[in-house]
Amino acid sequence: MTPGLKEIIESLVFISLEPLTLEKLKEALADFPAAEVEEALTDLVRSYSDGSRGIQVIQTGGGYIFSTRPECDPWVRRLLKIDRKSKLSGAAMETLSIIAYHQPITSSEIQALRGVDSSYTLKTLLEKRMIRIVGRKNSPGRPLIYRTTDRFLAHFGLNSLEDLPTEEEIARILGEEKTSEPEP
Amino acid sequence: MTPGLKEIIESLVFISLEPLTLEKLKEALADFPAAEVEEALTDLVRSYSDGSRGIQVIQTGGGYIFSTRPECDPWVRRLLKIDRKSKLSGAAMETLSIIAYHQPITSSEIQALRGVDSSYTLKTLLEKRMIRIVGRKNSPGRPLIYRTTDRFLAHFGLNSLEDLPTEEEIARILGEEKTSEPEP
Amino acid sequence: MGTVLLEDRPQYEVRLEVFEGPLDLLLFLIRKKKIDVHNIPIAVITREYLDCLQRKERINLDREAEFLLMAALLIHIKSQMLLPREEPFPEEDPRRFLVDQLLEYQKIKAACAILKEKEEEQSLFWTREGLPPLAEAGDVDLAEVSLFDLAETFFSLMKRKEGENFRLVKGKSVSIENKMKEIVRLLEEESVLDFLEYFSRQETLEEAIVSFFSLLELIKARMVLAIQEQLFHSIKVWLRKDVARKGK
Repeated sequence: MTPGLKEIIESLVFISLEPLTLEKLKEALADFPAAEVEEALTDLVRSYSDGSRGIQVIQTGGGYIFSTRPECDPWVRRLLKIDRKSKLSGAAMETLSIIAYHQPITSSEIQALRGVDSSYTLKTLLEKRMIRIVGRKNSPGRPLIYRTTDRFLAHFGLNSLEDLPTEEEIARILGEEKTSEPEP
Repeated sequence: MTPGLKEIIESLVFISLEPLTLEKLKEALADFPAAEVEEALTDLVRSYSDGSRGIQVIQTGGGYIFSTRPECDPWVRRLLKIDRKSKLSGAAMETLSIIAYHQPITSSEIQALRGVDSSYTLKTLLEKRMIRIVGRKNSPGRPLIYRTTDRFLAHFGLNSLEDLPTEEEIARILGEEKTSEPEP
Repeated sequence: MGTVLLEDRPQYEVRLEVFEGPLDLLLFLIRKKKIDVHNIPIAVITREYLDCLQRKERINLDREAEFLLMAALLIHIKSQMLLPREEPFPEEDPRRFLVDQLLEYQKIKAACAILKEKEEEQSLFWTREGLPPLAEAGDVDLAEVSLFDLAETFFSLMKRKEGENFRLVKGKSVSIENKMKEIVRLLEEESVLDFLEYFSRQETLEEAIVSFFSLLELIKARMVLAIQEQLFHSIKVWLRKDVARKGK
């Protein structure tokens, strides 16, 4: 079934990563009369505005985008939180990788390797039970020392820390250790 | 106006960039009975499937996600200024199929099945997040082992590994090939 | 239609590049000759296969070494088959391994054909790669991670550290002990050391990491005093007075 103009516009507003301007819309729909495009767009916005839907088309930043209905916010927020819990941020990855390869390690050693303060990330990793505190170091300030947990091993499918990929393996996979460079 | 369960689910599927699993959905909607959540979800999928819309909810990669309707593809591509969605190479397809059917599998097992060194292809597939390293094999050299990801499933519109082509489908293809002339 | 033409012309050209590997080429020849995979006339298929290789002016060893390997295997099987035997194939058919490999590869190729169609269908479905602004945009930083990511993160972090002047040099290993001695010696000579500067002066990544841990060891052993004045700023290292005295 050929889609109507309103449905095509719906798909375009949906796929657009920034507010879709009327201009851009008309450009993509050059095979339709401009007046019809405008009419179908108005139609689309109206069909979403009766409040019977979980999403809506709104006009913002000079264009049109889909957004969730504000009334759904509590659940949207909860889902995003769950999502965030199950994933690691880039910072968490960096910190976790340092702990994995250098344990036991203190917070300031991690900081020195990353070049940034990592206390927030450490807290997150502790909450996710990927790392644990195993004691204090016998050095000035007696800083806490961290290790990865069994949960960390399970998460990455490892039996022991010795199973971590070595630098050579990663280099080989990434193709950085070229043994014979083909001549151009 | 308080949104209904179906509308809430609509908003949750909408903000998910990766297929939203039923599990996660239920977790976010823990205040509703699980059976009702499932029912409302089915309802939502159905309400988008009558072809009267430019977007739809599809089940793929182990969860639910919004996508544009296939019929809108020409205009979507024009808006995004993309000639063609990038496809996997023949080598990538072979390697990926081998991993899909034989996982968990090591790099040398893949090589034995393909008859060609596949390290470059593995790298590409890792970068595309179609496969991942899941640990090491308990065999001499303790080689790394690979598995396919949910992203792989979604790329082919599969919902789970059980949706992979079956023995029967494969036999049918082979039967057809036997009766027709080969093509390199 | 083009395939019919192929059959009519014995001297058609087979371009190695169109095949994914030797198994792919073998399967093509087997189908062309309408041969039963379970009972391959090895002499015939070996000749066909070698013809294909010989027609090529130059074998690119980087990409096509596996084709030669298969040629060697075929010739080996052929010679095995020719050996005089008391009974036909008393133990095992020398073709057995190759046949199994071909059968499995054939299945994979068929699965690929089906998956290719699915990929084609799926390419018409567009999902979003990011959320438009507004709404409850989450952390863009978030990513699902694998073991590979973890390891890659670590090693690229190490490489990024203090610029690109690190080279991966093999065969030179440095011990923490030696590094510690070197640092102490430098401190005796210059009294203060800018550690980040020293760190980035290290020739190899390994050395840099070792020097870092050597410093930690020295601090732990209370032999040196290290102070980082501000976050991101350099670390200044001094020899502790008692140690310095002992050294003299």
